[in-house]
Formats: sequence, C-alpha cells, structure tokens
Amino acid sequence: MTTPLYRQLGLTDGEFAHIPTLIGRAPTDAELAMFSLMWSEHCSYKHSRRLLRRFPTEGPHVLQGPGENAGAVDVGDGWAIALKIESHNHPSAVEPFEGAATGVGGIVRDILALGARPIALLDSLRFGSLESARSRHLFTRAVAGIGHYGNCIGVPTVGGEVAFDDRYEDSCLVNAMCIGLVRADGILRAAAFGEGNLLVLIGNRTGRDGIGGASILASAELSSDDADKRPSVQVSDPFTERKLMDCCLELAADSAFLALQDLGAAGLTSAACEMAAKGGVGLEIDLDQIPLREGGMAAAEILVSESQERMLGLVAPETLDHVLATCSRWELDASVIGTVTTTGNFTARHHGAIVVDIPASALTDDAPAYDVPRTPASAPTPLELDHIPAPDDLQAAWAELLARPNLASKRWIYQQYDHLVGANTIRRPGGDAAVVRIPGMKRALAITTDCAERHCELDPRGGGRASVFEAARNIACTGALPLAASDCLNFANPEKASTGWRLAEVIEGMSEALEAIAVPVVSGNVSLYNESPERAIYPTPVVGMIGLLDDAGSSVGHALASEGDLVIVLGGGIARLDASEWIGAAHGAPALPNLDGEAALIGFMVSAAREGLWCSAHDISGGGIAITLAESALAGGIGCMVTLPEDRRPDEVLFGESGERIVATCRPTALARLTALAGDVPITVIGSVGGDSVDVHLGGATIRLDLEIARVAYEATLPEAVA
Amino acid sequence: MTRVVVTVMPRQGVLDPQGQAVRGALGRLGFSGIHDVRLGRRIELELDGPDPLGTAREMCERLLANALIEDFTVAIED
Amino acid sequence: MTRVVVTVMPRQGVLDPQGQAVRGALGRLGFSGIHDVRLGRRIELELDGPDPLGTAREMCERLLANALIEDFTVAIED
Amino acid sequence: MVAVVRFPGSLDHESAVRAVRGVGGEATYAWHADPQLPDGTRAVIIPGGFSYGDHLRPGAIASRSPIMDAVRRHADAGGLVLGICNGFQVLCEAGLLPGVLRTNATTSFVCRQVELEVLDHDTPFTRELGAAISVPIKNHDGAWFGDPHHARIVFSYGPENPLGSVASAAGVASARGNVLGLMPHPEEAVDPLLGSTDGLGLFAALVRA
Ligand SMILES: Nc1ncnc2c1ncn2[C@@H]1O[C@H](COP(=O)(O)OP(=O)(O)O)[C@@H](O)[C@H]1O
Ligand SMILES: [Mg+2]
Repeated sequence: MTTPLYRQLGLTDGEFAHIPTLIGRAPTDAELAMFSLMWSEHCSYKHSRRLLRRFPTEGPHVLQGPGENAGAVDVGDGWAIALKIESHNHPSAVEPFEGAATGVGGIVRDILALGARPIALLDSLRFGSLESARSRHLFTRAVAGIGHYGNCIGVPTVGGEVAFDDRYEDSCLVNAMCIGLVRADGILRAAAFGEGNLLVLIGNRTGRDGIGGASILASAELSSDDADKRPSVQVSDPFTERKLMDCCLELAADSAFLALQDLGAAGLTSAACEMAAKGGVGLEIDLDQIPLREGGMAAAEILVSESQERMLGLVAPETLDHVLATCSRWELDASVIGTVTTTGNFTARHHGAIVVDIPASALTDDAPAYDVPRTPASAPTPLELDHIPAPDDLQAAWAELLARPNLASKRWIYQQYDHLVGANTIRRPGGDAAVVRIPGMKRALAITTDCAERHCELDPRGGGRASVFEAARNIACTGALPLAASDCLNFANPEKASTGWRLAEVIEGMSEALEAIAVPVVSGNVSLYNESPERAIYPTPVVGMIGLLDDAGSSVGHALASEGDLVIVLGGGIARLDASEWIGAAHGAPALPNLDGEAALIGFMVSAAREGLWCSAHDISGGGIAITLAESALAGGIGCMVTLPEDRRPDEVLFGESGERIVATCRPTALARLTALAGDVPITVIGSVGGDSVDVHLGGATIRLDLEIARVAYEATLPEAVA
Repeated sequence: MTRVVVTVMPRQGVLDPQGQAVRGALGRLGFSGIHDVRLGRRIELELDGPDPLGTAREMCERLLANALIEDFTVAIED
Repeated sequence: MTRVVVTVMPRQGVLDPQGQAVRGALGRLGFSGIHDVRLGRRIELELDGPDPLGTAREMCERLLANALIEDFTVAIED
Repeated sequence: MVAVVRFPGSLDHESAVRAVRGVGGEATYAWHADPQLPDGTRAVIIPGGFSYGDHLRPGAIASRSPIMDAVRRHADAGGLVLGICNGFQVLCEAGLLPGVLRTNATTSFVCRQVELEVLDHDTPFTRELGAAISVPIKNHDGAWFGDPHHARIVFSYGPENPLGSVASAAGVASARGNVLGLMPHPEEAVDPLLGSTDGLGLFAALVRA
C-alpha cells in the first residue's frame, strides 16, 4: 500500500482528519499542500510554541515583541533597532554556498519587512570536525556563500561565531542574524486591512524553487521522467535583493506601504495567510497575475514556491501608480496579485477557477500545538581530575590550545566578509562583541551571537543560562548595556523525550538569565530535527544580543593598551574544566551559572565603562584565562605579567571555564574608583601590561607565551585546515 | 596530451541571475529580439592519460560543476 | 529564432588566477597529468533577426568581452 | 558640487557623500539612467559597490549606462573623476583609465586594512596626502592588470601585494591626472572612530578643485 499524500507531506492522521472540521469539506490538492507547509514545524512551531511563551518578552523599550517578522526596540531620539536571528540549516547541508547565501537573504528580508534598513549581519555556524572532508566543504562553501550575499548587498557582516564538533557532522548549523534601523513611529507590520487595498508582489519571478515541503510535494506528484519539473535549489540573487532593499525603503519612507511582508518558508502561502490572519481579513489572490519564471506551473507550485528575493506589500489603490513607478525605476518586477476582502478567507484563482478557499486562520491560528514529551536525562557526573592526566608541559599545552580550530583566530572567515561597508563599524570582528555606530546618531550598538552548547548537553538549564550570560558579557565588555535578544533554538528531534526535556530546560535557563539582566527576547526562530540515525546535535540555543552605548566613542576594546596598566580579574566564577575546550567534549558537570553574580558583574562592567575607567576588557570563555590573556595581548601587540592563585590544579587554573569572569585592564589611578564601584563583585589585581610575551606565574613557575610564536599558532590554523 | 572542453551551464528551471543581468544590459544598449541569455562557464583542460573524457567527467562530478544547479558536457577539442 | 553560443576566454599570455586555482584544487583531489586549466565564459543567446552572428559579434565588442584580456568566438548552435 | 553616481547595486554612495560633506564640500547624487550630470558638477565620484551584481565582469554593465557618457564628457573637459573600488572597475571598463581589474590572486573576497604608498603627489587628488596612508580594502576583483610603463600608478600596496596587482598597483590615474581610480576605500578612512583619517586629504583636494 502506498503512503497517502498527506503523510508524505508530513501531516499526521489526526492533523489530516482535523482539516475538514475547519473548512467544512475535504481539502483540494492545493489546499492540502498549503496545510502541510503551514502546519509544518518550520511554520507553525507546533512542538515549541507553548514552551516559547516562557521567554520574557516585555520591557519599557520594546516596540515590537515576538510575532512579527522581527522584533524592535527603542534606542532613543525617535529611532528603533530591529533584530532577528534565523536558521538555514537544512538548505545549507544540501548546497552550502546557496543555502547559506539564501539564509542571509531571508533574514535581511525579515528586517526589511519592518521597513527597517539592514545595518549589520552576524553568522553563527556549527560544523563537524575539520578533519572531515565533508565538513571542510560545508564550512568553506557556507562562509563563501554568506560573504557573497552580505558583501553584494552592502550590509556589513560584523561578527559571528563558529565551532567544530563531531556532533554536527551530519547536521551542520547555519544561523544568520540581522540588525536594522527604522523610525520608531514608522515600523511596518504585516497585518492586512482595508477592503479593496491591493497586494503587490515585488522582486524576482516565481519558479519551482523549494527545498522543504515543495520538493516532497513534487516527488509525490511527479513521475521520475518529469525531472525538469522538480523543484530546484534556490539560487541566491543578492543584486536583486539590494534593489529590493533600496526600492522598499524608498517606498516605506514615502509611507507607500500599509503593510509589508517577506516571502520565506512556504512562500506566498505563508506570507499572504499571515497577513490575512493578523488583520482578521480575507485575501483574494489571482495566481495568473504572478510573474513566472517557468511555464506550466500548477497552482500548488505557485502557492508554495520558495523563490527568493520577493516581498509582498499592501498598497492603497491611490498609491499604486507611485509604487509601480518606483519599482520600475529600480528595474524590479512588480504586479498586483490580489485584494483585501472582508470574508476572512484566503481565496486563490488560477486560470479562472477557484482553487483555494479557506479561512486564513485555519492555516495559522488553528495550527496544531503539542506538548513535547519530557524525560529528564540523568544528572551529569563531575570530572574526576584524578583520572585526567595533567599536561607536563603547560607552555606547550597553551600554544596547542590556542591553535585548536574552536579557539584559533577566525580571521580566515571574517576577512572574506565586508565588515566595514556603511562606514559605521567601530569595533571590527576579532574581539568580544562588534560595535556599530547607529547611522546618524551619537549612540552605538554592541552586537554578538553566542551559545554554550556543550554545557547545554550536560545540563540544559545551566547551559541555557550560560548561553545568555556569555552573550551579555560580550556586550558588557564593550561597555554597552545589554538591551534585547533574539534566539535561534537548534535542537534534535523534539518528539524524543530526552530532547523535549532539554528544549524545555534550555528555555527555562535562558529565561531565568534574561530576567536576571532584564533583557527581553523580541524575536527568534526554532530549528528542530537536526539529527541523523547516527547522531544528534548538541542542544544549540544561539543567543543573538544587542546592547546600547550612549557614546559611540566610548566603547571598550579587548586589546591590551599601554605598559603599566593593571590587569584585573572581575567576577566570582571558578575555573573548572567540566565542558571546557581543554577537555574538548561534553564531559563533566559544569557549575550552574549564578544569576545574581552574573547580573552584578555585567552591571559593574557597564557602570565603570560609563565613567571611562577601562582600558580593555575581554571575558573569560573558551580556553580559560590563558586564552583570554593571549587574545588580548595579540590584539594589542603587547604582553603582560600576571600571577595566578595556586588553589587548583594548574591546567584548571589556566584553561578552566565557567562564566562570570572578565579580564579587564585599567590605569593604576583608576583602581580606587573601581574598587568603590565594584560592590559585591570580586575584583583581583593579577598583574600588569608590558613586554612581548604573556608571563603567568603559577606555583613558583613561570609559564610564558611568546607573542610572535603565539601569533603564528593562532593565525595559521584555519587557513591550513582548509587549504 | 588531449584538450578537453568542459561546458557548465545553469540547469533548466534554476534561476540564472547573471543571464538576467546581461540580458537587461544588452536591451539597454539597444539590442532587440533577445529571447534568452544564459551564462555559464567554459573550462579548457589539457590532460595526459588514457581516458581524458572520462577524467574530465569525473572532474566535473567532483569539482567543476555543481550537480544540484548545473549541467555539464565534456568534449574533445580538435 | 537562432541560438548563438559565445565563448569568451582569457587571452593567451594573460594570467588566469581562477584557472590556476582550479588546477590546484584538482591536483589536491588526486587528479594528475593536468597541463593546463583555463577558465572562461559560455554565453548562450537566443536571438531573432536577420544576422544573429553579426549581432552576437557586436554584442561581444560592446559588452560581452573585454578586448584587453579576453578573446571571443561566436557560433550558431544547431 | 560633487556628484556621486548611483547605479543599481551601488553600496558606498552614502559613505562617499559623508566624506565630502565632512570636509565642508557639497554632494549630490547622479542617477545612472540620466544623460546629464547635475548642474554645477565640479567633480564626480563613482562609489564602491556591486553595480549590476558584478555580473559578467565587475563594472562592465555600469560602464555602459547613460550617465557614463556624461562622465566621459566631464573628464574630457578636464573635470575631476574619482572611482573607488567598483568605481575604479567602472572607469577601466569605460576606457577612462588604463587596464582592468581582475580576480584577486587569493580568488576570494579580501576585507582588511592596508598601508598604501603614495607614488604620485602630482595629481589634483593627492597633493595633500602623506607618503603613506592606511585605508581598508574590500573586494573580490581588485588585481589591477595593465601596462605599468604606460600607466600613471598613483598608489601601490606597501611591501606586500595582497591582491596580486601588476606592479603592486592600488590606484591609477589618467595621463592628465584628472581621472583617478583606486581599489582601497579612502571614504572609510575619514573618521578617527573608524580607525583612520588618512583619506581626508583626498576629499579635501576634491572639494577644493
Ligand atoms: N563565523 C564568523 N563570522 C564572523 N565573525 C566571526 C565568526 N566566528 C568568529 N568571528 C569573530 O571572531 C571573534 C571571536 O569569536 P569567538 O571566539 O566566538 O568570541 P567570543 O568567545 O567572545 O564569543 C569575534 O569577534 C567574532 O565576531
Ligand atoms: Mg567573548
């Protein structure tokens, strides 16, 4: 017996049975295709929707919380910042260059949909070990694709992160984040309204592009000799995207759009249904008006095509001529494809016949939602250091650690990204958070993405907290006050009870941390089922965060500055090797991040920065204090001498992680004021800046990292690994 | 030594932004009657060995063409 | 409607870094006996009009090829 | 008045305008489809970006647009024309500057700060510049290829030749010196916040011309 079409499309028996109760009859094929995509995990968040309600989403400066194409926060003087992070994992695994490139294109259009001008991009990447040829291919091509798209549309890619681990060998992660600038009173929403208003489709023509649902649909419907009708991989067209940006922003500035929506997953179906459902109106669409790239496309194909570089604008009839003329000046196709009705139904005509006529809300609001099964994993076992040999040559271990792909310089990546276009990048990639001046303002934003995936694997609640705090510390190290977050929850199959539990726990931990530092989540994305029969990814909740600096000129960098500056460790974190880079795998029982301690550390960092007391700051993360000191010294081209306490095993002291610690430097004259400001935050002077090596005195011995040798170890890894 | 010519073209149905851009430019230069422009690559290889065509085909499969979005042909040039 | 194939290749004597990069990559994939790799463009035009070859040649001169570094040929595809 | 030409896919036009205004000059945009430069244009900047997506060859499609006829007339009359990055590519493709920009020897996009040697201070653009300036490069096709003996090479990369240009050239002027193209971005080196102000002199000269 052949599997029924609805199951091949991913609908369960129960979901399929529910459709007639919503629309009063059996669905047509086109309608079934629409239901299957709109009720997919990707569009409906059916396994995560209930859990996501836990996130704190409110704050005095939130102008747009989750639910629109992107979130937005007030940054003063009438301006707002839009932000959103999103995954393009599966398409990137199929075709890394185009998959990653179109991922960038998609997130940029989400920001554009608010009427915001994209001003910065970041990328968060996970691949299998660089020893695997497949992972090298995915990594190098994904980086090339991200660079190609971002460079060509003129939005600087100012930061990101990458990690390599066998757990991502079968399911790589490609997440992209975009930040945009918009007038606070000019934020566009996606809700359609006003009977007779027109839907205008702008941008690329519609072809048989699609990877997810659309291809299943086609393979179910097409015989093998119809190969040329198979959906094709989406090919990126950044040139058209740039024109789309210029054109839509010009029209938004003219108040020509009543609403704006990008076409992403599930294409027109999703875009139009969401506009209708949000506005509580109906839409009547004429598929014959959609410019097609190929002949003979079926109604269902047009409805779910995922052709890129398309936007859907809602326009009043009297503004139409202006909109069409502007599109034509930008050499972009634009067509009126439908009108707003009062029926509440999504109606589509094709060749004169009605092929779809269903309540728009049936596809959106009535989508299923499930509780994930939750079975706690057993508690992690602490590392038994007695069974882990200590390195006998700490100096060699230090250099080796610095050269590991997860810790080595990421210059090979960001040198392929235009991180300067727009002339607003104040702190370039290579430090903690990037700092970007808000165009036209005295203020600047600090931006970062971070995730503590090994910690999440061992203790999801603690790892959720750690991911948020790592992002917040990176922001705070620049002197910026953490302001808002977006998140991308990359997980394995949530229908497995251990994954469901991890998802819930991570969200709980992230929420606790976000509440502790009063940072709301204003947007996000979920990517589930990142597993193969052989392996599942670590829980990877990537946190994208922005922070605000009142004075763009006051940001703090991570480079050691001048001879004689004091080197200080701030915060109460205790170095531990559990889940560390030094151990190199998810082993041990990392400490639960302390909510009050982290919040106090971040608060202290920022308030001292406001008084201009820091010469540099860099948080302690992967590789421990040894790597933090090495990076700051390399960036500054000057060394330091420090003495570390002998209270633990030397490799723990040097390479231990844990969060809640920052290495900062200050002028000796600032120390008294810092001590007064620190309150409950422990601060310890450990040494001073100077020399051309990093010298660590530990238990009577001196461990030395020569900067010139370190630089070679640090810079050579990635170029050599991919050569 | 054999000279093998490889041509790699975007597959039918796959977006060809380059071809579209060139087509637009030719139109603006005043050329008319252009139905379609498709842009691809031509790779000329000089190869030693017993089976140059087979080698070139394998090169296409492993590096020169991206089977998901491109079609290729190989031919011996005389 | 006539289908004209334009090929544009780097001129002899002009360094072809992309070709060299491809050659290096092929070598790293284990292919041997590669004497030379040259990378160029293939442009397929579908044209109306009385003199498609002449038109294509003019298109090359005015846009499709840069005479400083590239040679072109035009041919009718059957 | 400095006219900054805008093509579909231009990216650095706003930075160019900001750089001109930053040294007290006036700037306006010129649209690629217009046959004339704006009234009162004294100097033209063709900014960086990916005009027409860099399809076919970088700068090739833009160099054939209507505004370029006006730019050519402006240059022939001795007016100043500055092409930055993609603008340099456009000027070479238009035949206003010798040579052509080819794919970087790295065959990748390269974004980094570089040191430039100023080899020719005798152009209207370079009189106020020091012997060496620090500016960013960010391009994929920035290797100048041409005859170094018959070209006026104005800027060269310091000891290294990061993109593989002939004669390590980073910028080239016309024989008369009134048309200049360079791959690096002086308009992104006009603000201490962004790390360098070495590009200011170039815009100051342009505005005073
Ligand atoms: N994929 C990437 N794209 C762009 N920049 C990156 C990428 N990976 C790392 N970087 C940059 O390299 C620097 C170091 O990254 P990382 O080690 O993740 O920093 P941290 O530990 O402070 O989060 C940061 O400035 C980051 O923005
Ligand atoms: Mg950091």
